[in-house]
Amino acid sequence: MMKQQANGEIRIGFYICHCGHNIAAMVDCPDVAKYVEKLPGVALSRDYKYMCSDPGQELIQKDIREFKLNRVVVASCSPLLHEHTFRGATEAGGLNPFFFHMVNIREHDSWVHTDRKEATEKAKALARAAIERVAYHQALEVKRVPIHPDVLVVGGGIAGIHAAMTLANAGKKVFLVEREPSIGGHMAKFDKTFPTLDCAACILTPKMSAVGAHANITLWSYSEVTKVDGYVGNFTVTVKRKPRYVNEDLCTGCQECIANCVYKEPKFADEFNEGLGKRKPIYISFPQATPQVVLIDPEVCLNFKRGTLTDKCKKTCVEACGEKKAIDFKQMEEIKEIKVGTIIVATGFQTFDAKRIPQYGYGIYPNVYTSLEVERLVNASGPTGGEVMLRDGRHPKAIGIIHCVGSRDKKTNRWCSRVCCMYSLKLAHLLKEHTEAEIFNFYIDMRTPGKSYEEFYDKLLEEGVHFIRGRVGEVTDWAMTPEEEGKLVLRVEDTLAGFVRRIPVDMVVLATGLEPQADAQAVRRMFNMSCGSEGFFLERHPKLAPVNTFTDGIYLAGACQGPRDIPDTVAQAGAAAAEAMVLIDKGYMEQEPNTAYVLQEECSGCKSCIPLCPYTAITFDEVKEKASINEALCKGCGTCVASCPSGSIAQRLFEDDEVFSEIKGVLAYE
Amino acid sequence: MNKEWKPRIVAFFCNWCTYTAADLAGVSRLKYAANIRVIRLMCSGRVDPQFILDALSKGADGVLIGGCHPGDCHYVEGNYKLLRRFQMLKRMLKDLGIEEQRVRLEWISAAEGEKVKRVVNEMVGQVQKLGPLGIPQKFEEWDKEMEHFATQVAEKDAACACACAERDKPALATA
Amino acid sequence: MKYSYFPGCSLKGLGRAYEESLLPVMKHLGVELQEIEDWNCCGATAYMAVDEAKACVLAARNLALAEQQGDRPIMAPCAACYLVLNKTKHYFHDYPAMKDTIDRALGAVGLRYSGNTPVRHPLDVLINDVGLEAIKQKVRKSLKGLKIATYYGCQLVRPYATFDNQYNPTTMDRLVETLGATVVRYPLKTKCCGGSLTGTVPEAGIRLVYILLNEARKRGADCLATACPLCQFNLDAYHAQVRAEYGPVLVPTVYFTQLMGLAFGLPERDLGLNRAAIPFKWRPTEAPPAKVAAAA
Amino acid sequence: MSASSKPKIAFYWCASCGGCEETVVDLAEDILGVVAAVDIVLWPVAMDFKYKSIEAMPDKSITATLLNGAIRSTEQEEMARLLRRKSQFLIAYGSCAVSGGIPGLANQFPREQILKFNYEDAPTLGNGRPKTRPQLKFAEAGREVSLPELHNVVRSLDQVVEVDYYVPGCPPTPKLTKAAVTALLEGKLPPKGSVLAPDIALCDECFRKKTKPTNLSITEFKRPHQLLADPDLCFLAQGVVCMGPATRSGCGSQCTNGNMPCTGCFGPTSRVRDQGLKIMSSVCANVAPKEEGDIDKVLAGIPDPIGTFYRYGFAKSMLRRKVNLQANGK
Repeated sequence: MMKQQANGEIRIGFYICHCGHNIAAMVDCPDVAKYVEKLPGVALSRDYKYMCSDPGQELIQKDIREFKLNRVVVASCSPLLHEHTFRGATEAGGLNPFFFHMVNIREHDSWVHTDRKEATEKAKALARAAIERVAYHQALEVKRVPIHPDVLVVGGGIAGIHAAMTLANAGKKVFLVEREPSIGGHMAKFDKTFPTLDCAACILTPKMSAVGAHANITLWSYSEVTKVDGYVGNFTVTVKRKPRYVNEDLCTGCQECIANCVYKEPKFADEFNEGLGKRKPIYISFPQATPQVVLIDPEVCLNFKRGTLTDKCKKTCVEACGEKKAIDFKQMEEIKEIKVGTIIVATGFQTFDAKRIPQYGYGIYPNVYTSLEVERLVNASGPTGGEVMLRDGRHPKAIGIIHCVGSRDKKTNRWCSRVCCMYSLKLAHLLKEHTEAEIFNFYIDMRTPGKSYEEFYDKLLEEGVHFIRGRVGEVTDWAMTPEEEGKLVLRVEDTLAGFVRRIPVDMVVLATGLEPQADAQAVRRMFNMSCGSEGFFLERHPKLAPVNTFTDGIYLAGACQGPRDIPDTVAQAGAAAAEAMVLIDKGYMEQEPNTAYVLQEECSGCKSCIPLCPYTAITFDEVKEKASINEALCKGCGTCVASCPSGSIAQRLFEDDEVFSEIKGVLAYE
Repeated sequence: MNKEWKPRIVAFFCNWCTYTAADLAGVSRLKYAANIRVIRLMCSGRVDPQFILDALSKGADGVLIGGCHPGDCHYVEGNYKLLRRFQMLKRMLKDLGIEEQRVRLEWISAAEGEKVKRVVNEMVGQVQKLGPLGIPQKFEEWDKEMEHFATQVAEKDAACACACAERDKPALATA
Repeated sequence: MKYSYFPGCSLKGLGRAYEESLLPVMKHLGVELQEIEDWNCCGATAYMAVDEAKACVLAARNLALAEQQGDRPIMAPCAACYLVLNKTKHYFHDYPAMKDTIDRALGAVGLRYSGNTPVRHPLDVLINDVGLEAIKQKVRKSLKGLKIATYYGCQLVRPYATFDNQYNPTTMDRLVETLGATVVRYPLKTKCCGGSLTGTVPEAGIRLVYILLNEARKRGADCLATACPLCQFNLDAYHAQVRAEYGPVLVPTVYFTQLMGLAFGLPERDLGLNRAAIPFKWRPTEAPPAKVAAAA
Repeated sequence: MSASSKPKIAFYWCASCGGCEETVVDLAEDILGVVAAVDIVLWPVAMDFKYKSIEAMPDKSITATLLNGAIRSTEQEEMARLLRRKSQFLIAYGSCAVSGGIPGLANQFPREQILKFNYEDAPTLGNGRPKTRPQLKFAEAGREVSLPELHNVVRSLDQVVEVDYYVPGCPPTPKLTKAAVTALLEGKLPPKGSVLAPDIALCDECFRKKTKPTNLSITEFKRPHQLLADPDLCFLAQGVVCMGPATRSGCGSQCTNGNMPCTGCFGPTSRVRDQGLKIMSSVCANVAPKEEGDIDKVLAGIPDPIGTFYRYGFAKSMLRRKVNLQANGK
């Protein structure tokens, strides 16, 4: 009570927004306004079509002056959307912005209810709560957090590469951390890119080497972020650099060591080629790898025994390296700690594991391939030098491409992976080009939205590629006719022809969908982000904040936020870089003044609150023998406030009086 | 209890997960019972047990608390602090004669708009079954036993025409 | 390990060989089976199609009896019983209306079904409760050299894939491999055996039987192993018709339990092998490889 | 007693143990000062007065009444109302009058159950002798005597009549009492409705404060009889629930000095609406485990939360009483 009186005469202006029909259709806005008008402290009460529009905001400012308002309440959409807008208007009207309070009657009312009477009642109750509450509001100062100018980009795929380059070219210092030995991500594995069919390597590798060479970029490949502390503007990040057993600074990438390895022939499944090719224990992932540094796989290198050093090998690689002395079998994992102000998460996606759909026979029939394998197979620098040779050595005469493998499927992943239709068309084109085989596409719907995508589809139709509309039931080697003998038979209901067909082919390509990285949840926790129900990282707002996360200073780029193709990824990466620069160039970030503070006279120094603070913002002042809160560290969760046994800690914007008055308010309405 | 009675549920949602989930429910146009009144707090750790009982004593028939899933708290551990209080509060509510289903804690992530809908509808259903809690009315009933003297005194005062009637009225509300 | 045993009509009739081999094998593995007293028709086949509710009530009675006679999971070896009992359990949980019907019907005869008792298939029990290791221990005569096409039929994994993959079940494969046999890759594992079409629309039913047998033969299987009485019957009883239509394909069809019996070295006469129309002549070698190794 | 110009003071007791009366006596020689300074017009525990003579007094003619004990019977209610009318200042004296005190715990049970136990079931009742309850009315030879009736709800004084000041404590200390009386006599009173005790929690004056760790994380609760308490270490650090952090100071931390935890008799600070909930919130937030099951295990160490957190304040807590109890004694 005291506080409220201290605030002098309360003159509240109340505004309820129709939001066109969004609210007005379900809530009787004039009626609510009429109800609020009679509430204590309300000086004026209006309903208006679009409060967030300029005239709406000017209305608030005008009223503040004319009617001597000292509090403003707007009932419209979610505060997460427009609170800042109306605080701005309140401030422009000459009041402290925190004399404003917002009521959510759209997301929380008109959009989710079906009974106009009930929805209107609810709006009145929520409005009443705000009216009761706002009387207790205090004038507050916004807190400014300085922003450290350096940026961390996590993930060296096309998204991370583009974000890093954009920032670096703008003169920002960037740390680019990539888990694999080389940057490039999935794009580096592609042969050509749709719809233009320009080769992925040709457009990507220059960017990659540019990253490697850029003075403003510190590239840490074969490294992983293990810990993230701090908050916007001031993150402390721990990075684990895995041992390559090759000194990055000394290795020139001459690859003499590889040539001279005791293994004369490559023997081990080669990750970059999806296991279709072989590599040696000492290797470089692919010719244009960046950085151009070899590495040793201790699991198979003779000088190690399953990862542990034995020094049993002749070490011909070391001889070959000679004076450079780049090879270092004793190399240890390295832990780096860096300070950055903003972070761009571009950790990408993983492709759906085709084994999860056994009826398509991946892993059972050697001639069933995933799309990514085919990318390598048709790639001139791939394991077969671009010759499409099946695992059994034959050349395919007929090829079936199954769309939506692990997409649009309740049993696996429900979402559309967005790129499969287009890359299936691309692969169809390339395979036809390489093999002149009959090509069958099996699709549910063709989805080709995007600049000159549909045209590409038409082109394929003209090329004589077959399109069968129907979800393939199974891939089997069960032959019913002599023609089917020795072939893979796709059984499918042709939903256009309206009957079940058996189509024998030599090669099956599974257009596997995109899904969140296996460790997405762990990464999400580390960066304190949210995930959507399907497991991709959640943007702050699907339309208005697509690259922001719920944690200030952390942004999303690329397919880690949802399936998307290269053009969209690059665009989004640029947007994320721009968002980061907004903070860096501004130099500071304004933060909600919702921090907690100790009532110095009243605190008894019982210390109950101190262990509750996850940010160690509360310390015990040994001289005063009272708790004290470092508001720079306080994030404003209010846990200590709820726990202070003598009610001697308070939280700005969420004072006890304010919450209790809200409770009173929502229950007051009959 | 009048037939018109509808449960009133006061909800305390954390800003980062559950409040956002409720926004998502809105954006997705999911439909749920209108009996719920959401109060936004920054973190479920801010939920003071006083808020819960104050709501009940002011006429709420149920209280719903929503926070981030364990391990996902925007403030690291606020939700655990709440959970610990809540476990004890549940026992106290039992001793205080309040049915368990009236006060509910749910972890609802920013992506779980569906869950907001489910939980709210479930809870409204349960509380509807339980009927009104009506604590303010109980306070009045309990204090009826003092009317006898109250009126006697009032008469006396009327007689002695002393302006004490006002102050002698029994103080109903708990401070 | 104790289970309520629901044999169903088949195992007492056409599929007797299944029961005859199942019981000694389970006994041998220390699995106790308590036949449900006063059990009735599971509600399968035609009944399900005629009146779903009544079929479910029939099944529910068996479930209720089982619960009443002891808190044990139910073992239903016949694929049809297994499916209907499971289906009823699901319906009971998923459809309140069905639950009411069942409650009322059972209530009338003073029975109650909790909806909790699990319904298990022997394959499920063998793999997940007994365990392949324990089974391996019991092998006296390895089935080394025997090539088997494992055939699951339609009902074991559809629509409820409770213990195996719906599209590519492998429990029986792993089981017979444990017995020493070789599994031929058989893509028709879950294709239709003809079901009752063999009786009603022979030209369709027999063709399906032929496809299954012929594919097994082409893939060099010495026999088909099955876990369903109807499958076994169709694949065993119609060879004459198949021969007439498509020429001979003499592949015998046995129950996986019979193979286990042989591998465990149980007396043959207890395994109902004599009941098949197409006799299964293959026999494991007397001396178990383990012993040989020991001698050497 | 001749009518004098001295201010008139009344002491009265309702549902209380008599401890508060003791404190008045504990003023020791100071009491003489008080007696000299005032006319005691009512003090049943010490002298004989008649209800009628109080009733006969003009309204507001008593300067101040220090009333202790909760209001639990018709008689107490009647007296409270009478004294309210006759006094300029009505002071709730002691935990029972301030917040219901120990008697307030009766609000967990229906009146019927309480009466039945006390007059019929209690093991301490005389063996053999008929277990009878007192009748409220008894008439003989045309004369009728009646007994006060027990209320269903135990109330703090201010739940019955308006109260001017509060002197908390079970019992209040002589120091506080003297301070209150002096302030009264010298007319140096704080704003109406104030609690005449420091508005800061007990830890402030507790000598164990310095031994309280800043990283408290409770893994086990013990009740005072379950351990040999360390005479210097903060009780919460020993896993003993101490209400100190949620309780007003002013008692001189007598309990913690005497190696017993604070049980909260001085009530909450002005910033807290419900003392029990606040200490619960604080203590529970500080337990170690994170999983429901483990949390419950630790919290099981507090077998009677109501009796622990609401020992003196139940009648004044947010719910006042077990809410499913009827108004009619059942």
